[in-house]
Amino acid sequence: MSWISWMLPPGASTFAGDIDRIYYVILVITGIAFVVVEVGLVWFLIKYRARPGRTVIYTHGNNTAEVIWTSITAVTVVILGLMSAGIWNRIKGRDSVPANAMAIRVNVKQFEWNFVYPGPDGRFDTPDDFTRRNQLHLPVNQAVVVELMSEDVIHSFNIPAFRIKQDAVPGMHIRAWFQPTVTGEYELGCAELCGLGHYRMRAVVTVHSLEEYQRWLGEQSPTVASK
Amino acid sequence: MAHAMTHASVMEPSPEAEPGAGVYNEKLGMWIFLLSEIMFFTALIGSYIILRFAHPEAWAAPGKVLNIPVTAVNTFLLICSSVSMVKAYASIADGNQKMLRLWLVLTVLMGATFVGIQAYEYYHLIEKAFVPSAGLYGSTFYTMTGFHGFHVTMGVICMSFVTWKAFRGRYTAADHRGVEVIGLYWHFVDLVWIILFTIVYLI
Amino acid sequence: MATIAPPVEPAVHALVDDRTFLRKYIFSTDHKIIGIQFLLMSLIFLLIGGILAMMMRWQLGFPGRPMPGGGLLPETMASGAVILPEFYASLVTMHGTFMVFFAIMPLLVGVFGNYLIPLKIGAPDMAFPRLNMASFWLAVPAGLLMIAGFFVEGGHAAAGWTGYAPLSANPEYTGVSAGQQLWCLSLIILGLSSILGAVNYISTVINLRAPGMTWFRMPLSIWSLFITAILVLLAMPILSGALIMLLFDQSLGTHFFLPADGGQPILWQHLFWFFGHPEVYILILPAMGMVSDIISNGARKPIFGYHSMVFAIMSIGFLGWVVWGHHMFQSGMNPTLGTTFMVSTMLISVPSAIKVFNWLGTLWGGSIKFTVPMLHACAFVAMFVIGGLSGVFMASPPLDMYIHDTYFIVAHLHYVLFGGSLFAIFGAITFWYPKMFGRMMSPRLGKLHFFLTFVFYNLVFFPMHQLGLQGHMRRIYDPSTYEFMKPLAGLNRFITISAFLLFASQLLFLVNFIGSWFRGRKAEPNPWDDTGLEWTTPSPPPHGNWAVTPRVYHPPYEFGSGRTAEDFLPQDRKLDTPPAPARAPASR
Amino acid sequence: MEQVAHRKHPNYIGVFIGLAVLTGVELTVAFLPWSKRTLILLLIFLAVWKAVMVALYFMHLKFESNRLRILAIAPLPLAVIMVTAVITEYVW
Repeated sequence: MSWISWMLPPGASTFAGDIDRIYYVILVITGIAFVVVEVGLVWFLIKYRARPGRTVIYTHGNNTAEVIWTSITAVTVVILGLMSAGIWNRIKGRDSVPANAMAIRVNVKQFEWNFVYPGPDGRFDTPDDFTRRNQLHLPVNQAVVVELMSEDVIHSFNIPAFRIKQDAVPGMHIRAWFQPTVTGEYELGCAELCGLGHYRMRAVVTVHSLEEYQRWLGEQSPTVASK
Repeated sequence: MAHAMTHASVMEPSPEAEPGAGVYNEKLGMWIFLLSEIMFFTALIGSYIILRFAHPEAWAAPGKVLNIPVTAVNTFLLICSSVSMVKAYASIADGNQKMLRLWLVLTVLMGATFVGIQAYEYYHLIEKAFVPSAGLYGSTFYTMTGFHGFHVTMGVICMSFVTWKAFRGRYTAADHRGVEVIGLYWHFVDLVWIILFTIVYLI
Repeated sequence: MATIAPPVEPAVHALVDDRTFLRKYIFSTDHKIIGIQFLLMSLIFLLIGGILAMMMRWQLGFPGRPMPGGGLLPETMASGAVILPEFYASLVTMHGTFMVFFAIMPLLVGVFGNYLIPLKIGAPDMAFPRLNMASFWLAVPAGLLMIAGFFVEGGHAAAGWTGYAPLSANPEYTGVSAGQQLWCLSLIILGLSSILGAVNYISTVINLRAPGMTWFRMPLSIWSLFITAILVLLAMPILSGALIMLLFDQSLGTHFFLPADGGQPILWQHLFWFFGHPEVYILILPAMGMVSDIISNGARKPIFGYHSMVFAIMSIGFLGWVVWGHHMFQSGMNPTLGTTFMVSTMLISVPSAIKVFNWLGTLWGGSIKFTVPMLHACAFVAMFVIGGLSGVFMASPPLDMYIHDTYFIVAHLHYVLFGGSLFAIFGAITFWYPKMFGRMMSPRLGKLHFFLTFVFYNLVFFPMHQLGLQGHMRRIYDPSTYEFMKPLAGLNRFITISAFLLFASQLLFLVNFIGSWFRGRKAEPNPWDDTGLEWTTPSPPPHGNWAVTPRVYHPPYEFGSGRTAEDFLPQDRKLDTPPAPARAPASR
Repeated sequence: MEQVAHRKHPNYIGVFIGLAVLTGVELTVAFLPWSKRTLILLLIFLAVWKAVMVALYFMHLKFESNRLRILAIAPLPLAVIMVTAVITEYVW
């Protein structure tokens, strides 16, 4: 049963390294805590089960023990917190979007993703903009910033292979960036319940090599953003 | 409430129990309920503050839409009702039944008038097309003042009950828990209005 | 038992009970009857929530296949016995709503808050018995309104139990209008009911403790119910306020959460989770407290680190208010705020860890009797550890970005709410059943129910971690839509079959609960040899509990001190010998 | 505590006059041609002043035990936390 696994599926963006690393660190730490506590629990349950003639150790507690386990826990979570904070700021911090990131507008509505490319002039709201529905094409190794705008309810831009997830909130203009590292086809899904069609709000993400992406770009004709 | 009967004094906590808050149950209960009310108005007033920070342009300057003179009269009325309430409490603490009844009736009347004036205010605002669906301004205005008005109405109803009991001579200098407890609620509602008047009408 | 001189004999005669049937059992003001009323009501809702979960599991395990019995559902819910997507959204919503608001919360707070608080602190009843009755009789119409939602046009609320706006605020987006409004209305009424209950619990604990029952002589169950009541008192009105605004958005055309006219969808999330996170602790703190009582009793020794347990409950109660943003890391919230919430979230794992270690410390060196309540309590500790540790994963915002809204979250919350709260509830019901009904529940059926539940429960929810790690999203009607979820179909089917078996195992509890009521063995006065005050009155206790107010001389968990002939020292028994000097003083 | 207050009540009419005067001041201040920020701060200060007077005298908090006073203001920090945290969404 290969799916009973604590491994994450292969990642395909620059975030995967950091996020997978913190995942495995937490997995090991919580795994140790899990084993210690559960083994201790079972061991105590067996060792101290009621038997004739057993007298209990009458105690109301031990302050040293309290201090030890409180501080071990506190120190561990502080370390985890510090590790997470750094990664968090690189990924979603206020000024985290790289300056050279390629912008794509994502207009979301029930139940489709519309990806607006700026076209050859590199600017939005010009006649050469073109829109692709439920198909996102990206060049490999290029930082991309998606500008999420929802027309109706909250949706969530979620590409598991890229480890990216960001809600698109109506009335807000949210930017989220990532950088694919492996060419191929990936799936993008909506992660926030958005109505009865939530489950089929799927798009395909194709990551091209740079040449291929240029070729694909050349084939696209400008269209008026489909409404 | 059998336990209450055994108390040496009903206005003091029971000597049969561990020392608690140092006040009798009904008063403690009302205070605890008021804490809950604080959080309820936090949800409404807090949302108002947050929305106003997000979209300051959605609010008109004071006096442009809302009728401040009428509400100022209403505010004054509510303060008067608060003082008459506290005078009712002071009267019965001294054992003065007559003054208790007088002050309570005055309080009920002023509370009812407050609600009436608010209804009049709503009526004229709706005539001017200022309705709950009129943007954030209308939404927050009607929700906050409406729920305050609802609290005043509830207060008037409960106070009428207390007044009825007062006329039947149920309160004495030794036991006037009902008067004190409804008073706490009434002053709290007044206190909320003081805040609302400022942030809704004057800012 | 010979050494005790309980003042119960005069009590039975002194407390004349001439109430009519209606006043005694239906519109009763007696906290014990109200507790049992809450128990019956919430068990019914637990069953309803379970049935909804089974339908959901069928669709996930066998997507698109006709559900057995699905032909009974109307065309608006299932077409040809196949569940429709819109009905699936209602199932998701209502399973969560029923379980959180109408099953677990009343089971913990309504039932045990009512039943245990006066009995364990030595009070004749609640501070406000009539308010208590009002609290129950508000909860009933709230539940009926919630059920009524299934039968209105457009179907029931379908925006998730969190009711995220604008999905919930504008009927256009879900096609649900009346159902969503009933949902709001029902929860507002339930909120009022909970607040009235909380006012009662808090006043009772503060003002009605029997002489000698100082703050630090209160059992941990009472401490946790007290702190929980404070959380209910302050959190429910926030939800009520938010729901009122949501209801107005739907029905009066206001714009609090609708972005069209400047409303803020994210404000709903802030308000909801500002209520919602304390709510999470409302759903676990009483369980922790009652488990502490049961574990100390089952291990026959005092609870380890009583004072640090109390401070842990208090700090959870406070920190619970400042962590709500961790539900919103990916919501577009200010990222700096996200970092702040990460810090507080990490911190709140410290008191939880303290509690777990103290339970282990209590078991250490004990003489453990594996009664049914004790089995459930130990399972609670084992499962809560898993739920707590899996929480560390999503406390890390970057990692949360990957597992947010996946089945990892579903696994986590069920490990806390089912593996945690529900095991504690089963244990607590078995433990206090003799007090409530004067009869014992069958230990044999109880053990069978426990083992089956424990096994199938883990088979259902543990693999959900794996689903989540592979990226399986929550609230997905048909997982086969996505290529990357297709390999998970087998696992989904496995979970579904386990879930059916888990559900079937609960029938044993139902049989045991109802059967023991009529045919159970008559319980002796103190069947678990416990120290609590509740065991010093007859079972079930008379109206008024005690004729003579009990007097408390000892801390709550005096097991195995060797100062009495038995291995326990009831809190109200006066001893001539002074306590051993080594003992920690129990002062306030 | 009530028994002590039995003989001598606080000067309720004095408090009432204070509240009425402060309301008058508020109504004047609201229309002064000062900057919006000053006005808001001033008005909120006046409102809080009035609210505290009501709580202290009419609700007798001034004459209650410290335990009850702490109880009465316990939820205010939570309210402040909620509002300030959410406001940072809009004001960084």
